[in-house]
Amino acid sequence: MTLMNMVQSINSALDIKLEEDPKVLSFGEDAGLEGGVFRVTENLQKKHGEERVFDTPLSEAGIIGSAVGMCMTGLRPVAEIQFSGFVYPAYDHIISHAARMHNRTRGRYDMSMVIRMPYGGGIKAIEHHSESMETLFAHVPGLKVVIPSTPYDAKGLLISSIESDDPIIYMEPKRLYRAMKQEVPDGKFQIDIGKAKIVQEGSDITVVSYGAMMKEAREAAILAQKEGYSVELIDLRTIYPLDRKTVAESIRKTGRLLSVTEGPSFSGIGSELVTLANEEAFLSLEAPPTRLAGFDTIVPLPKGEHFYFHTADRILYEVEKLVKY
Amino acid sequence: MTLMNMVQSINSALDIKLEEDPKVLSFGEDAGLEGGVFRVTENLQKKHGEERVFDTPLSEAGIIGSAVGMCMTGLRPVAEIQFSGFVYPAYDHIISHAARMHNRTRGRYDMSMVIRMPYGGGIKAIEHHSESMETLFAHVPGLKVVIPSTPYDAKGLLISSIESDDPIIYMEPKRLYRAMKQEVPDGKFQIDIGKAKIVQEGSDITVVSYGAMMKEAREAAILAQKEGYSVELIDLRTIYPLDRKTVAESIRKTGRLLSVTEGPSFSGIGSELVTLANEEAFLSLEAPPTRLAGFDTIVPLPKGEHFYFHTADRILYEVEKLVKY
Amino acid sequence: MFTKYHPTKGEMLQILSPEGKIINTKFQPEISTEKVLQAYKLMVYTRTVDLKTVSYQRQGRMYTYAPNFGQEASMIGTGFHMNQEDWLVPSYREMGAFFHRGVTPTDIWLYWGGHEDGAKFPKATNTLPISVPIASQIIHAAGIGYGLKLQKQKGIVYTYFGDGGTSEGDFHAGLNFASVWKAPVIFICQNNQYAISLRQEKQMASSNIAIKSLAYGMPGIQVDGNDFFACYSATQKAAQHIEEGKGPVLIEALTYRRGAHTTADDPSRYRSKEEEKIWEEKDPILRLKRYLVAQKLWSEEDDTKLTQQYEEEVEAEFLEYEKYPPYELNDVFQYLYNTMPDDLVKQKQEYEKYLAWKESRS
Amino acid sequence: MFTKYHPTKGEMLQILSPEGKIINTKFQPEISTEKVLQAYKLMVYTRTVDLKTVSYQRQGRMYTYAPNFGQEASMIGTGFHMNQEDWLVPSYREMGAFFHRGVTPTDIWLYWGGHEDGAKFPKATNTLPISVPIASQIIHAAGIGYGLKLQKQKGIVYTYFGDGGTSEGDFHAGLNFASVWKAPVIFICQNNQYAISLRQEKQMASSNIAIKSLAYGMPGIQVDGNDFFACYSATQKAAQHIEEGKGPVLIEALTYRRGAHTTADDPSRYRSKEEEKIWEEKDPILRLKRYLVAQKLWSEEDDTKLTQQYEEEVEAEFLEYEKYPPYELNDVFQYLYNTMPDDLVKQKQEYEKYLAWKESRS
Ligand SMILES: Cc1ncc(C[n+]2csc(CCOP(=O)(O)OP(=O)(O)O)c2C)c(N)n1
Ligand SMILES: Cc1ncc(C[n+]2csc(CCOP(=O)(O)OP(=O)(O)O)c2C)c(N)n1
Ligand SMILES: [Mg+2]
Ligand SMILES: [Mg+2]
Repeated sequence: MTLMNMVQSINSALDIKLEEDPKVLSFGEDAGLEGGVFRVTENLQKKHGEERVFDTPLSEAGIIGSAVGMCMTGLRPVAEIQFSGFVYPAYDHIISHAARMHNRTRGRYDMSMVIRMPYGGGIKAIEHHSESMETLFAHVPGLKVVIPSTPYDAKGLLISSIESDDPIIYMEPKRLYRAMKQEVPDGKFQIDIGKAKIVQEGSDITVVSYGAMMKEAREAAILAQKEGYSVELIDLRTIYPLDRKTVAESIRKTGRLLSVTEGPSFSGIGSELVTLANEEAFLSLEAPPTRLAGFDTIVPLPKGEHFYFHTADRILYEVEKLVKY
Repeated sequence: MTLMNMVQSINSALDIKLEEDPKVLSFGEDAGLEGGVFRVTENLQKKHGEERVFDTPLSEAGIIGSAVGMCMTGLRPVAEIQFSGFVYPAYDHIISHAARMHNRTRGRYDMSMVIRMPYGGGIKAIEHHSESMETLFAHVPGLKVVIPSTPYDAKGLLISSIESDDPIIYMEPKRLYRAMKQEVPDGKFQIDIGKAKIVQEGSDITVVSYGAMMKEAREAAILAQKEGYSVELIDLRTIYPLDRKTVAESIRKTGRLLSVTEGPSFSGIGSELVTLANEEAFLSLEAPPTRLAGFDTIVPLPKGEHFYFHTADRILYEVEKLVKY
Repeated sequence: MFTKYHPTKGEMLQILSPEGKIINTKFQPEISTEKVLQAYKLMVYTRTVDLKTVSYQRQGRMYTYAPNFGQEASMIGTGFHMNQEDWLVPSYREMGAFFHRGVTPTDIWLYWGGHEDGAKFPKATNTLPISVPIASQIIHAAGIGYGLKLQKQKGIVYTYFGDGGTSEGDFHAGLNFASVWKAPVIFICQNNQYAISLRQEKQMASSNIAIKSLAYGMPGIQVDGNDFFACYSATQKAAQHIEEGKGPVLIEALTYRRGAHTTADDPSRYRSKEEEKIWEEKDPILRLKRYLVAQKLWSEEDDTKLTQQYEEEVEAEFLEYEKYPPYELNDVFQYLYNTMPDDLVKQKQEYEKYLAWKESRS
Repeated sequence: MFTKYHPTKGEMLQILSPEGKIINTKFQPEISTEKVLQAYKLMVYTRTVDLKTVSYQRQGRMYTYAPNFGQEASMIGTGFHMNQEDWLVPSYREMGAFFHRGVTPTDIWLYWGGHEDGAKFPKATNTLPISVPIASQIIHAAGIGYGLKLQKQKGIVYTYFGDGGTSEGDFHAGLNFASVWKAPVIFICQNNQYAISLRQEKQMASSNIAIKSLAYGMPGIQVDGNDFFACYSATQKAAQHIEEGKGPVLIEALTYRRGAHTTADDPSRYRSKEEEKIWEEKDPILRLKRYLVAQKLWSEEDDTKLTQQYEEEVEAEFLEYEKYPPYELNDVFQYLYNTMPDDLVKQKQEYEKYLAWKESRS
């Protein structure tokens, strides 16, 4: 066990898999020599060589398109997109090929790739560096979408992702990269993809979140407790496939759902969670299952970003409304 | 008034706007000389000249990226993407620029463009020609998404779209291009963007749909009537911004919602509609607001596509379940 | 060869004249007579399948299909050079190259007949399925090339695309990545001069396509795409270049699609009968046949026999294909992921419930 | 000029040597002494603002900022040729070109200081905001060019991008569209030899960037990007070429980013002090100053005075900038659409309700 922040735990997961499996590669823009603009891949090139850990030319389509080809030769590429806001030039390769090749070839080719990308806001960055657009992947058949919220989970989930034969979109809440440290095993361990985690049990309301918003949600749960509301807090960890069972059981128990997500509201993951509540727990609902999502606006530049990102007290406000409904 | 199919009514809308406003352009792959692979732009080049109605080189990024530039010079480009399945190379320009330039420049540049694309299945086409991925646009702040279901609406909505100063994603249900004819005014008329249409009043259940699924929904409403269920049928026509008011009022009246959409289920427009029901009509709900959406799979090739697309009897089945709930 | 036919000079490599004469002995490829005959037969076979498939489509026994009539030398002249360990990364108009790898007409028909099983290729290895999003396969080729190089596996990647495909950003990224990586990839542009209705001059302002290689510091060459020998020869040289570790090569094979873009297309909207006539004279099969006949390696009689034999074989195979088992609900779901997620299990079950309900009412 | 310095020859246009001597009279641009002095002053002004902004960032008075120290000739030598009716379509490292158009340091600071108002440019016309997604602006430039041409408006589009930007598909599509359209666009690559940490050799395999023009049938030229005259001269020729209706041109200005990629970057991770030293010697401002001083058009004394004057001006303007009105909730919502949709009205109201609740509790 070592005290690690998320940058370190992701680095450790990559290091372990690069060490253990010669088929694993790690690459992206500035992800080799420099170790990535967030230093997530620091030292990996030195340790595992320039052929397996490398910088690519500046083309996201090139990065993901070539990862598709690499998978066909049996490799397990872990491709880094520098910021999730720059993934769109590669979007065609993700949606038209990575997500489809296995189905298209009736299982002949596994798209055994992980696409890592820092996402989300709160670091006072310029435009395109603060978005939380996981819905654009979760809505696409053929992908799996994983988002950790702690250093521990980040490592276990990334190892599982690299071992997955299906393509994984692995989104890293950049705001949490260095926000906290945690005891994380030095060696290999896994966390199942598709399994949510009940972070705190409670009886009045189910709060479901993931990624950077989990930090706020945890704080909100504490604030809520002080107000006398018992929150059951669930960290999805995997967005698709969604762990419907865990979430539904909780809602059936509490009768209330608040989802807390960062990205745009319209047709976001929050609306999927509300739908889940209706499909699986309609008769238990004591208040409208509710989403707290981002505005359907562009994320404001740093001077305005505090308006955009949910805070613990905003979550508390919503919890209170629902419990008092 | 002339009896027109949807291809003709869209052509007529383009013709009228090209005639009326020298700032309007129409272009795309094979959209000039050939008149488009579906002949939607037939004769427009002959009539309005090669400079305003033209073929572009084969690059969707080029098409939409240059449309962004054209808007800045005051033009009103109507860009055709040959099939919605090929829009992804342009996705970055849509999401990062078309949707954002107005906000980015604090209103200095209007993105007065329409991006037309045939979408959806049911024409026995090869891969990438059958998808219904409107969620990927509706979820993106800064865009408006319009989908007609009749020749009449197609014309009125397209004229409004071309006159809109905001960027419009205008998706054409290719399956309906020639599926029916309707009396359509020869001259100019408009249908407001953002307004749904109550196609049929009813009291037992609200069915909300749009695009190609409207045809099935209409048939289902007739089948339902025979079974004694009174369906209130709403055609959204605009996906974003959603006409929440019309939908909510209807649900409050009927107590039941079934949304019928073609594309993938997860976080789709159906889930947004279910959320709407919860947000706006929770206390009136007599059954779980429900979505009937596409499978979260790749649209099968023609031999299997009948499994994927909803039929009137599938809708009836869902209606019956909800009314009997 | 790459210096002599440097694309800035605007000269095209031609070895066999339209009359079937060798006009350029210097660059004749190393290929045995036997292999030339084999290739010729494959060209004839490919044309037979192509024309028959178009007619099946007209008879309503096949969905929309993209013919390749006229491009036989371009795809087979280049593709015939592939060895077992090589990779084929096609677009959708390389049927002859597919056959060379062991793909069968049944596979082809399954695909255009609307069944995913048409991408299984049970008899072919290292062969990618048809790629529909224009030019996207070019980057896959670069990635496969990297994979082979890294893992020290033998093999060259042959990737195909059209003249229209060169306009996509993916063309650019694919050639750039491969050139930086010195990946073992031959980029083959079947320049049939049209992208559906768009002529090459409106697609690009460069004098030819081969010249685009300069942007990637790789050799490029324009060859007569209706000349089997020119195609084969340039491919051979490209493969040598790669084997010497010098990285990828771009080949532009100038040809003509004699048929429609797809069976849904009407070429008379965008090109003239006269133009089609000119290219009929330059037909690649005719040309190679003239050569073989002149060399006494082949006769008109052999040709008639061969064509008839192929027609019968193909006909018989098509009847067999038409008995292919029906598509099942499970086929929609089972291959999306390695293990079916609960959501999909449930969606399938819901559908089955609906089917049962429907059944119960009828 | 485009023939003499054809990029296949690998020769770079240089007019002013690092010592400040004219070494190539043949291609000296037509520009008045007065204008050269103006340009020089703009270079010094740009550097002043740049260095000060870096220091404000260090003081915590500014968020992450992308300096342009060292690239003054490259951006001003080309951008100074812009007339009122021309268009600037920048990337993010063209501050000098921005200033030439009337953009103010306050605009720049607003942007890097995290406020959308930094893209309003109240004093500049035909000037696009900073474009963050690499190379995407290149296609916008092609579209603007088409718009100007179609509407018979005067004006040339000047678009900028980096060496890294040439790898994106958008570079390819932008140059291709512009060349097919013969659109009035000058494509200017500020080749500072690095894309963040990646050296040019790993970015591409072509011998230079100018040669990529051949893929689009347009002239391309590599110029010494630290030589104001070479930059200006090539731009002038490019503009002439366009005015003659011959379509777009690609200029590669070879330069060096002397500072960090952004204030968040540490160049010592990927380049040596020795290399930095070499480029210090080639500094564009130093070079032009040597020339001006040798020509008796300028003196060290003038220089000291000018720098001091600019420093004071900039300092004063920054203090003013810091009083900019605070960001309001409405700023998040009001500009997304021309008319705010109900959904946004509601989201804003919900937020206000929450604020009121929060207020009520404190
Ligand atoms: C990304 C993308 N855009 C558009 C299409 C529609 N489309 C299919 S074929 C074609 C033309 C291709 O021309 P070319 O590359 O020259 O190949 P050819 O068909 O001539 O062999 C187009 C535009 C597509 N398949 N993919
Ligand atoms: C599409 C996209 N991908 C990645 C990035 C992140 N990024 C910002 S600057 C940069 C390097 C750009 O290098 P170059 O084009 O040479 O311009 P320079 O910064 O040297 O001026 C990268 C990768 C981005 N902004 N956009
Ligand atoms: Mg073609
Ligand atoms: Mg650079």
